[in-house]
Amino acid sequence: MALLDLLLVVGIIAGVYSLLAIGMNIHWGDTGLLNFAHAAFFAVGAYTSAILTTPVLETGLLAERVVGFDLPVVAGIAAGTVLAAGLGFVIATTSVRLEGDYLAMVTLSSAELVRLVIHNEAWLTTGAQTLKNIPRPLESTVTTLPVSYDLFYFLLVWGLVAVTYLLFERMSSGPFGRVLHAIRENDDVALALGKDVSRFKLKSFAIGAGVAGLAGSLWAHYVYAISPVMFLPSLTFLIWTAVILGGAGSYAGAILGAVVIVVLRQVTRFIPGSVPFADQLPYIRLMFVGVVLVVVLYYRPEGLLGNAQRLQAGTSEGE
Amino acid sequence: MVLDPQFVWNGIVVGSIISVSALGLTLIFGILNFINIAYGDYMATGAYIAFAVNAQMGLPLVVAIAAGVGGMAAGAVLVDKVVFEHFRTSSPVTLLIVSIGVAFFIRNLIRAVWGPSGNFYDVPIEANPSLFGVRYSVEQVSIIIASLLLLAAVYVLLRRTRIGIAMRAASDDRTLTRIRGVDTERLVLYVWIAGGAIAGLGGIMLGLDAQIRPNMGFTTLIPIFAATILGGIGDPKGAVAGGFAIGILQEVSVVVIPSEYKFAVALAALIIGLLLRPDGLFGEATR
Amino acid sequence: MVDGRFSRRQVVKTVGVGGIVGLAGCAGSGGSGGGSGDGPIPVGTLAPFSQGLGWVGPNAARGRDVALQSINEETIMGREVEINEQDTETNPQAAVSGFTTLNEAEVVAMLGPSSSVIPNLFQPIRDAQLPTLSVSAGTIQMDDVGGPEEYLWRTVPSDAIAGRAQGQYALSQDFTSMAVTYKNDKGSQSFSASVADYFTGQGGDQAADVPLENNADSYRSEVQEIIDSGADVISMTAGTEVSALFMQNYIQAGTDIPLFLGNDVLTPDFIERVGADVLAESPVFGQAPAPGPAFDQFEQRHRDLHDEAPGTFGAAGYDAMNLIALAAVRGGAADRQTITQNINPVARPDGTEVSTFAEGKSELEAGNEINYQGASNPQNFDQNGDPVGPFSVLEVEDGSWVKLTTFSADELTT
Amino acid sequence: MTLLSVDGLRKTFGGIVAVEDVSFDVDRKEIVGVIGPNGAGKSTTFRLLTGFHTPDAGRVEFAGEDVTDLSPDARARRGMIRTFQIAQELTGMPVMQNMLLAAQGHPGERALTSALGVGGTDAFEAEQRDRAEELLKLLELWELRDEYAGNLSGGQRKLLELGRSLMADPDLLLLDEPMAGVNPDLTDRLLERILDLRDQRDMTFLFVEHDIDAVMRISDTVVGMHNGAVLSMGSPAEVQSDDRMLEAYLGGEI
Repeated sequence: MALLDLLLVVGIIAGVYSLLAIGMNIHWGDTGLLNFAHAAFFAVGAYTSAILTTPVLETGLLAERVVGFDLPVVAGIAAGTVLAAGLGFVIATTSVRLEGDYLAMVTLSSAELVRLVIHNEAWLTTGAQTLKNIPRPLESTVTTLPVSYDLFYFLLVWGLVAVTYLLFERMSSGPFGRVLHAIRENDDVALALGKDVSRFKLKSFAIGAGVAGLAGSLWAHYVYAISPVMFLPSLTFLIWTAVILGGAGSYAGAILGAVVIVVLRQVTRFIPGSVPFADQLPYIRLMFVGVVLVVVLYYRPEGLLGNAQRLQAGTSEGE
Repeated sequence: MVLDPQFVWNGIVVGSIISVSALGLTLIFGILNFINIAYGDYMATGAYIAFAVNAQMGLPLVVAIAAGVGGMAAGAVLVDKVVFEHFRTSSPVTLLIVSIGVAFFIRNLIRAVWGPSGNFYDVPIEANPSLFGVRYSVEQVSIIIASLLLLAAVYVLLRRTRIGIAMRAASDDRTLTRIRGVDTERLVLYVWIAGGAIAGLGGIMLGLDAQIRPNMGFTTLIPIFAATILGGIGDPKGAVAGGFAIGILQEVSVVVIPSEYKFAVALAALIIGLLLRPDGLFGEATR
Repeated sequence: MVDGRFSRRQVVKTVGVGGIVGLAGCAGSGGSGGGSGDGPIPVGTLAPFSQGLGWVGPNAARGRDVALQSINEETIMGREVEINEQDTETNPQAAVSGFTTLNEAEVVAMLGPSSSVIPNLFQPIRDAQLPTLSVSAGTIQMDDVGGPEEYLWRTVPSDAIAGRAQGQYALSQDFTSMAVTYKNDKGSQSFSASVADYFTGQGGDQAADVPLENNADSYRSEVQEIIDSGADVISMTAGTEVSALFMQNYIQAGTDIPLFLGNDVLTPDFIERVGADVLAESPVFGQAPAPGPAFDQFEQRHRDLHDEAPGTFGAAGYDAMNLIALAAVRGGAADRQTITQNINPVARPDGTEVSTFAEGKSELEAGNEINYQGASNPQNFDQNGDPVGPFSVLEVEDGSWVKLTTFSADELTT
Repeated sequence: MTLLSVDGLRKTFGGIVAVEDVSFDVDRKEIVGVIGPNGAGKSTTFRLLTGFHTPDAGRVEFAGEDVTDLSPDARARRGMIRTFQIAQELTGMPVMQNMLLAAQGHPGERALTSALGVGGTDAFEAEQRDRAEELLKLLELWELRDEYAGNLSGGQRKLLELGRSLMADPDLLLLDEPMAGVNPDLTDRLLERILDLRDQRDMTFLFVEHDIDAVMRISDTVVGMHNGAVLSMGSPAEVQSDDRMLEAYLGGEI
């Protein structure tokens, strides 16, 4: 039983990461946009949903949050998704015309600004203190059923992953995705063929950010409590690794990459404390992430499930 | 509210550190044409090598600084040989992502070797002397002098030496230099040596003025990028001016905005700078 | 540091060897823990071993291992304790998977996590009915949570009590205007808010409220801001890293405004970092739970085992481990329910006072009740599982923290 | 009837005048060739016409509408489609996808309709596939429809780019050195194709070209440029016999 519980928890985390990776894949894999603000979209989804679905808490000296709405969880999740998409839209509006690596710097900075605001505007977010008592959806109903809550949530998260996957896969292989791919390949061609490139980039950014927001909401409603330390830039980089590992441009790859990353993290938890360098394990694990990123980019730039032919096309002859 | 001159002095010190660091970053960018996210971790590595020599082995600080600067110059070349060299033909964006992997590796290697918490150099902590109501420390004065000397040296290097002139030419147009017969691979080597050494020095300065932490470089990266971009990326002169501007703005900002938003100054400067003046303060950027 | 870690590992390793035999016995038993069988008793440690609070876990674990050494010599009903250590990375996501991993490993009790992640675990701990003793969470968010019904205790006192000690001492020195500055994180905010609340509640003035951003390169501007505020005393709360940098900037600023430090830095490590001489010369004070009756012998054994003095939360880790083991002995079974029901009985008054596992075990086996007197604290839990004990105000003298005065538990709770 | 009207275009880069007072008109169904030696301002003019540069002064009118400040994509949507000097096929997309991308007014290019496949997306897509099939067969690229465009030969890319432009069903096709790097055999076929298109589809052409022979063979009007200004304009014969043009070429080439 307990092992099943563990698998479910790991599965839920993997599902949430998969959603993040799906969002990142429409940015990078489909549109070629460097987004380093993913942690911020995740945070906005989580905080929006948490603030909307909790009442104002009177807890004395700390947590002087004066905003809270006690709305149903569904409303919170919907709002979290929409607001994250909105933030994606705003960030993109300012910077979508910038060249790739500049966009990276602006998005990274924007994400840090968002985190700074969450950290310091305690009236809204409880600040550095943990925003707690976040309700779990349908908890009272599920407890009357013969399934554990984790199983219910696992199915909920992976159901949403499946729906999102199907929608994004269709979007990517349809005419909309075709324009995104054209932008990824060459902005000027898309422009010359009458595509409003900025608009498509904005949409791509907002849609991907929205999915990250959905992931944030789902996570917040599972873990009871959230705090700003959950949304550091390293989360963004981890999702990047997942997308590159799985294969940029492939949604199945994005999901696989996220699952691999989460499972690897979990597996290393079983390493007993007696092995050499066990104290350094958390750091060795992250060093390993760095190595994976570089090695994949060198030996298998298309990732596990990406399209190698696409990457190679045109490279042999050059311009 | 009256502006305490102490804030301005603090800003000049921070500005010196940012300027030096931004200079190294911009040199690397000029030649290799990608944003090296691992640069902050180069800084930290330089600082830690010096820490090992100074505080752990007990050698004088001067020796430690030389070791940190030299060690990081060698380190930058090593990283290039092991990693970046294999991506020479990749797009700037791929290189940026590669550098994230490098950054992850270096930062956590530092944590594994020296532990996650902060350290100080073996420098006595004492009350600073004051002049006209402004307190200054010997380290701070040394930092400012060292940064000015370095900036002057780099200026001379770029203007007067053959290799420097080649660097500038390459930074303006890499293919052109290749056509004219400059050995770009050798140029790349020199740039990593110079960039690594400057990163190491920047890290040591930061460690001297503040604290040596594994993520010290990464957290300073945004002000450094802000300075580089404000100054026009790839433009050494602009990077220095941008560095002082960001440093002073950041420290003085506590007079008007809550100090918890001090970091936002660099973030905002970066965003606004990119949007309004993508070509930098002096408008002679390469792109 | 490196030496100390190594020896800790050795202890765990020796235990681990004995553990292999028992693994089969643990598997297959119900959800309430591997209490049956003759194999080692699995006990979890869920603490930050990396990232922001990465120093907390190792400190507490070293203290725990001091207790573990004698527990495994004496044994709990013939069984040893085997530790399963999980890193929270100071991050709720890692904490949740770490907790689930421990639950899956069927640990019978857990030395608990820090303030930053504990709200994520209130409910999971209740659901798993896994007795948890936090060894570092001082947050006042936990003041009204805990006790056997919630399977939750802590072996460090609430910040509310510590804040009172600092506030009372400041008032007793006739300070009227206090600047409050703190690392801008959960734990430090909690402590700082308690100090300020008590100080202003007793008629003092709050001159400034200056958060210290983590990862800053200097706090000079913040120090200057505080000096400019005209406060006659500063209350500064942060972990070792931020405190050390703040102290450096404070000393460099050459100010003579007295400075109170938070709980977390009253360690030899901090003195070593900042320098014994400067700390002795500067008007710097701190307060800490007056060491429990067992502190001296704990400290000596800690030095013997690890070649270093205990760090912050070391004694709390020691106490938590002893309490878990004693509860199992008193209840006669090493399972979650038994331990939960027996923590309060072995910790609270009425009973022979004991301060080591060996003493406690022999008293219990003789059929006597015990009252464990800890190293960090007497560990007399209130109804919310919080320890109540005296607090001392200290200053640095000859390279170590020396007691100036002590406030009794009564003075601090009424 | 004038389709494109260019009036007094001027563009400077960092104080250097690239184009000065360029004016000419293009009538419907006309084929206009712009020639001139290196640095004559052909490419800048081309970029000003297609919206990839904005002029410092002057005016561009298309079908009676002022398009001077419109973005490239907005001009394209009005029926001005351009090609690139070096064929910009989208290497990582199959030939067919390159073609379909050019379809104008695709209802499926909205995110939601694309994801859900509603709003007539599928019908429109099928229709466009038929058109693309017809064009690809005409250009002898049909067999390669599923090949990544990056794997095509240079000539095939050129044809693909032309085909892609035709998918957009332009009123005015702006060709940037369409003959560059093309073998004589293919040049002939391209020229034929252009004449056919003009006659059968009522299309108008403006092209910038180095290959003077090609220009002279099919253009109705030739615009000769030198040093950023229009030096000579008229029928191919007139421009060819203009001494100033000869001088410009000789001066430029030596």
